[in-house]
Amino acid sequence: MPLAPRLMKDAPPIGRRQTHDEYVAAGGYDALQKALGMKPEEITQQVLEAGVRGRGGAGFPAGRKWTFVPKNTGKPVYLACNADESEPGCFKDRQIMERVPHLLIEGCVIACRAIGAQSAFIYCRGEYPHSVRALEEALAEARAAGKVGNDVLGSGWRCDVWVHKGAGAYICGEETGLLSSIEGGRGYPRIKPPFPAVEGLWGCPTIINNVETLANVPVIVRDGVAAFKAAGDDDTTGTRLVGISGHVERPGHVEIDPAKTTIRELIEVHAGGVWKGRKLKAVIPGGSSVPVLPASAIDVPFTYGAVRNAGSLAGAAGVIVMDETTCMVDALVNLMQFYHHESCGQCTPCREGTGWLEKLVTRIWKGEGAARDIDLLDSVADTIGGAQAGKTICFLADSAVMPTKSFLKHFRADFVRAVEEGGSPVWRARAGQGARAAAGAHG
Amino acid sequence: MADVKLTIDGREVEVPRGTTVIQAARKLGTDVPHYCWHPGLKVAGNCRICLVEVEGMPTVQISCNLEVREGMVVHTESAKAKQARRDVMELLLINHPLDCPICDQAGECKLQEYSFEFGSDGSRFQFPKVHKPKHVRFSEKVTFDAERCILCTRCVRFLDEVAGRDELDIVNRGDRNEIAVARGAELTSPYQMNIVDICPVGALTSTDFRFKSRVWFLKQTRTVCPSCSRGCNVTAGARWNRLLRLVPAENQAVNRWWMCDDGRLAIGHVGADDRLGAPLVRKDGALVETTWDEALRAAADGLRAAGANLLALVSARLTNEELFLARRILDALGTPHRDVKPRAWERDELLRTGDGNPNAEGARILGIAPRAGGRGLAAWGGSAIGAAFLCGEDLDDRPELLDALAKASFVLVLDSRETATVKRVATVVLPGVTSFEKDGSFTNVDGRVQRLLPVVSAPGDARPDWRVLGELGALLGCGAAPRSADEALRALAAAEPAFAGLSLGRLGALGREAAREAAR
Amino acid sequence: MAYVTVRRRELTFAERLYLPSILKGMAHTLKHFVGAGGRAGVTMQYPEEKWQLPSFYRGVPSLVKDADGRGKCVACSLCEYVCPPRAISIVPKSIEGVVEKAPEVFDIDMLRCIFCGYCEEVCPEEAIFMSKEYEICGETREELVFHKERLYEIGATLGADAGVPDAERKWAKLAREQGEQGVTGG
Amino acid sequence: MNALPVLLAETVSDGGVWASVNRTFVESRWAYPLLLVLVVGNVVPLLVSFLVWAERRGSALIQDRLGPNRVGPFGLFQSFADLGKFLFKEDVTPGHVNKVLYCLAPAIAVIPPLVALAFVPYGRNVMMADVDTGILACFAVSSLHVYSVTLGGWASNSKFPLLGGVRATAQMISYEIALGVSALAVLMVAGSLRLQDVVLHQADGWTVHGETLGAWSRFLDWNVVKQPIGAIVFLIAGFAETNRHPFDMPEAESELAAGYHTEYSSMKFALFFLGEYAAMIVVSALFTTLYLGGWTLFGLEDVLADWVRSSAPEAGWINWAQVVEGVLHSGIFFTKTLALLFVFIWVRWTLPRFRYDQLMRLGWMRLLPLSLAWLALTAVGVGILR
Repeated sequence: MPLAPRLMKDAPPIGRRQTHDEYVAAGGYDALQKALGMKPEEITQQVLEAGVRGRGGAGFPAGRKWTFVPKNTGKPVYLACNADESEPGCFKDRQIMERVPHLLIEGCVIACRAIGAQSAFIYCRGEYPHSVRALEEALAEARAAGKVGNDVLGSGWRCDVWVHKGAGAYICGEETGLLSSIEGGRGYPRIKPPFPAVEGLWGCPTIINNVETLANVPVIVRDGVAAFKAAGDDDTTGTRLVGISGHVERPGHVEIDPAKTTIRELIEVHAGGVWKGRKLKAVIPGGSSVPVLPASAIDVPFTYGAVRNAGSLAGAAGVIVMDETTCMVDALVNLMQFYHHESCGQCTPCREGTGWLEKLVTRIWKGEGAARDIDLLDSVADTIGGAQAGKTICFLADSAVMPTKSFLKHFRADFVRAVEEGGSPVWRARAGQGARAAAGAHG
Repeated sequence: MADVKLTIDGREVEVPRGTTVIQAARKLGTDVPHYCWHPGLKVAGNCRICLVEVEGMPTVQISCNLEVREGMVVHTESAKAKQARRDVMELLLINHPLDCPICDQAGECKLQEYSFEFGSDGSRFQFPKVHKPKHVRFSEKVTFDAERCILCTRCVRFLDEVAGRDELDIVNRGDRNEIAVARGAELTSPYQMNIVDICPVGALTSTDFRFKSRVWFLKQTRTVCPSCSRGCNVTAGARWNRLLRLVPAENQAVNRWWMCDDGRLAIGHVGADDRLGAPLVRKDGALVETTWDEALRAAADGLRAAGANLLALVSARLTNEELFLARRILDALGTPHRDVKPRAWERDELLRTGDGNPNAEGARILGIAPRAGGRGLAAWGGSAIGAAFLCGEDLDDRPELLDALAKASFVLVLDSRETATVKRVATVVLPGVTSFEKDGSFTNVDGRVQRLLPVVSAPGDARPDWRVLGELGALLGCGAAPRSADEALRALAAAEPAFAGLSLGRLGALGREAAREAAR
Repeated sequence: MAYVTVRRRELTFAERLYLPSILKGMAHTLKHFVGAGGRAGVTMQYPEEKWQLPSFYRGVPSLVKDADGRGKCVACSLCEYVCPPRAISIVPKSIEGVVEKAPEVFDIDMLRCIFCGYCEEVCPEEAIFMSKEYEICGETREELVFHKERLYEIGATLGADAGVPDAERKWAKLAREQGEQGVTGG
Repeated sequence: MNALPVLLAETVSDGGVWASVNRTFVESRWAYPLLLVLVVGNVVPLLVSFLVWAERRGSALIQDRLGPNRVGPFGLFQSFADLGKFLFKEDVTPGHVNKVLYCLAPAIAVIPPLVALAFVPYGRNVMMADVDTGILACFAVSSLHVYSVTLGGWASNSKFPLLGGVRATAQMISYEIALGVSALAVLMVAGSLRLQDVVLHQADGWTVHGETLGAWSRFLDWNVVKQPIGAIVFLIAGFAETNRHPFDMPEAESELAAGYHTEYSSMKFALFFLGEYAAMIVVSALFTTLYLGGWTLFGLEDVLADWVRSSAPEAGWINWAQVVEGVLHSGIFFTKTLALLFVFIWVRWTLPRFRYDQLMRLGWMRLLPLSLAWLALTAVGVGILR
């Protein structure tokens, strides 16, 4: 066990929330007290030095982002916490919100202090009622304890935190889509520039950070930069919360030192290995939007740079494991249905393209496709986007393209087999059942 | 702000800081393909067709939202930009119904144009297209076809940003997205038909113009809307010598890109059944057709006999030239009794001025108002009327004045329609034409003199009012009749300092300011 | 060598007399006259016998219906636009159903028509076909302006039995797809 | 003159004033010719209509077509349909023409050929006017035909008809000389201007120095044998006279629209048409008379007539023997004429048209010298053989 957990170090077991008192007893809100004694620039500087990168997936250094807030615009500044953890395979933010919500609240308040905001919105996923409840209860406690509200810790500084419940759209996890949603509009991502740090909520400077990112802020302020950087490497500082799901013996989450933990260790040590003693086939390391890695490519540490070099992205650290029995066509159909369903429909390539991808994959899946459909799928994916395309406002189209391209790159044989054998195994089994059922109805 | 120098397709251009690349390209005459971008609306950046390649940037960029930077090197026609555009075009078309044969937009459809320019001749999409509701009535005026819609949101943004009403919205998600009348709202904006114009495809069509004619058959003429004193520039479309539609023409000094629905739809009078096609004189109580010579002679005799006692009502719907020629006649007769009939029109903040006379300003500059001792229109009802001249005007809405006029010995009416006034009180009727059938100019509420051009030809033997007034003036000895509206305007320019130096040619497409101060 | 003088052959006396040639010619025509020299009877007895029209034959342009008996023309006016002698005039109308538009008036002035087939070629709906009909006559000019009904009547003979491809059946296809996708309204 | 007037008289033998008038008339020398005039005057147009049909059918066969075959059996009544058409077509008289001459021209086209046929002997007793100077009268009358062409072209007051008319006039006058000169040679041989004499001369065998040769010489007695060159010249000139191919310069369509009758339509045009065919009949009839032995057939005509006569019924109120003889002779005559007419048609659909200068050169520089030379030769021959 190489790591002492930081974020989750005092976390109660799953199903229970750490109360305000428990949190304070464990040293909670000390960081806030400390921060109130610092100049905002000093806090920002600390976060900048800590090098904490955005945990939402993009990995943009949080401190850098904070410095983008223009000074003296006369407009209020807002903080938005992205708690819309809707990436398939990700469930790490949930652990923080449901088990150590005060950590997040403290992080929000400190961040507000740093960027000069007095309001923070935690945009929580609508499908997370437990998280919402935990946050709201914790907020009530914090407000009662004077940690949040008109007079934070008696400093006379006002800072409030609000929980905003989403309505179930994946796209609202995109930072500008999230802003639109908070404003009450359609969850359409916005074009950049202007960047939200300049023009965000209601046209005012707004900083958007992921739950885990903000949860790291009290840790940095409390323990100092050096202690924070003890975990991770220069590329990825601090610990990472990783969710592991799929064909493993013990799915769940774990806080790791990304520099010292490889993906293989995540699966074999932390998740108890591939289930049923089967062999590993593929891993999606960062949530469904990132390229898939074949079993041969997983002996890399879980840092941003290492995973990128391996051909994928650490993303939001949702590791999805697939065993040797998995037909990758089945997996891709699932993903494409998701992205087609979740495309907001604003940009042409994504609106039209995700549907096309789904239809094409489904055709191959059902065995109605021809060999040329596999090439067409690849080509259509290129038409829609890709990491270097920039054809859409947000990354949803690219999120659909990246798995498609990587699935075809690494597991083309599965697709060829589906074409040749009249559909994927799952489809054939299902169709066979249907045929038997039909036959049974007649017999 | 300081200017920024950048290179677009190898040509340098200097534009103010804050300009977007698409605008800079337009300055060079390069029209980067675009759907959602409209110069009069905020940038939405969702159609993704205006992609360009910028040196030093790894990905293609939408030019509509890309601000210029010093030294930027932009390629709109590079292989990468073209490929990106082609890709977007392909995706735009996969679920488009391609029902151009029944789509009114065909012929002025951006989708068609770009498809023709750089689209593919086939499709790689072999699935049933996504179907959405068709011919949805958004309102009495606008019909919507969701399948043709490319979700550029120009309509939504127009209503929101220009018309100031959140009446349209987008519903559903992804490729099932549809524009819809927002829940709880109705599409009632008096400017709603502009969304038909700015819709780059055939999703929004005018219920009025629907299926009337393919646009490529239309004879398109740029002229001025006669419905209010704003003088919105319009492009009139005519076929079979029938005026079929008006659409706004861009004029930043007047109406920018827009016009109101009421003005747009007020074209029924041009092809009305009651148009006058021949001069009439009253004989034994009934109006009978006659020749122009006879009618003009009768009109001149009547006017001469009335002399200074003539009551004249000159319409501010006449052109500057006609008002000038009418004034010339009234001056020759020496009558001080001259007035303009006011015409109410709803007023708003955007374009509508509240004055339904398109040339009210011209009439004001030319001083069509009671002279000292003259009776204005308000005073017509009181005492007996001996003779009257209704120049381009009727009094159908003023029955009490009609009663008074009915007792007059001579009433000359110059009008384009057989109004109740004509039927009841006219002694001599000279058939004029509508503003869509003649040359001339209006002076709008801001003193801008704008040119009218004939769109259709007048019915029967009706003549442009300037010609009638010119010939009538010649009979009354006030100078030769002008041979063209331009000649009349030159005469006006020589006589009135406010119009000095103007001719129809010099007005150009966008009009010119009259010297307002001189007139005041 | 701008030109070459070709010497004419000197004619013999008999040739100069022409009579042998004349007699030869007369013998030839006589042979045909008695039926020995040619293919007497190639003349077709027109109203009774009719020409086997080639597949590319262009007769009267006509409007066709799909297999469900629905007129295919949607009054897009492309034929009107492309028609070189301006023989076609169309007034569209709005109709109920999955296809919104149809011709109210569809006239082809057969006195103007030059049978070029451009209308057939340009038609995006495959609604207009050059029929095999070529017997056109009338006593007045008006009679030779073929109206919609007449054009559909001529075109009807070009239906499924005449091999005009109509696998599409636009109305049926659109209605089916809309039903499958649960599209309502409009 | 013969039994027929008597026979006719018997048919109107019953009393009354009119009867006596009729009898007087019937017995007069006018009745029989008038009857013939009636017959011929109707038969010739009929023949024309048949000719037109024959021409069209013949040309069709030569060209491997069928020709008119709709109206009546084999399309025989096509000409009548055409006639109906001509009658009911709009008769356009252009505004710029000389109306009197314009209307006169088609009439002149028809009348001379019809009159000329009056002098032709159709049988021993079948002729309208047995004129002593028959051949001269015939030529005199038929020469008037040229006026129709001249006037038609001139009165039309239009350039193509005028050119066509002038060309036709020049052509007809030119070839008339050759025609006349070759006919002169025949007259020399026959020693008479009377056409019946010319015919009979060809039927009695050769006479050399007043001595009649044997019956075999009857077979060589036709002038076509005795006057081969003359016959050819006459035939060629006859083609030219009637404006037939290959000499149809006057109406050469490709050069002059339709020549002198361009401005004519309807029945007036039909009259020109009729005139042309009537002229063909005249030329054929004359050629038959002058060169092909007229109504004779090497004496066989008499043998046949006798045989028929013997089996004919007793002379009742109709003298059948006379009738049969007349019909037989006429039949022989018309068979020859029709054969010639066929040649006319045949040539038309075989030979190409002359160029105008070729036509003139042929007329003046070939045919005229040839016919003159032949005349001289004939004179010598006649002198020697007499």
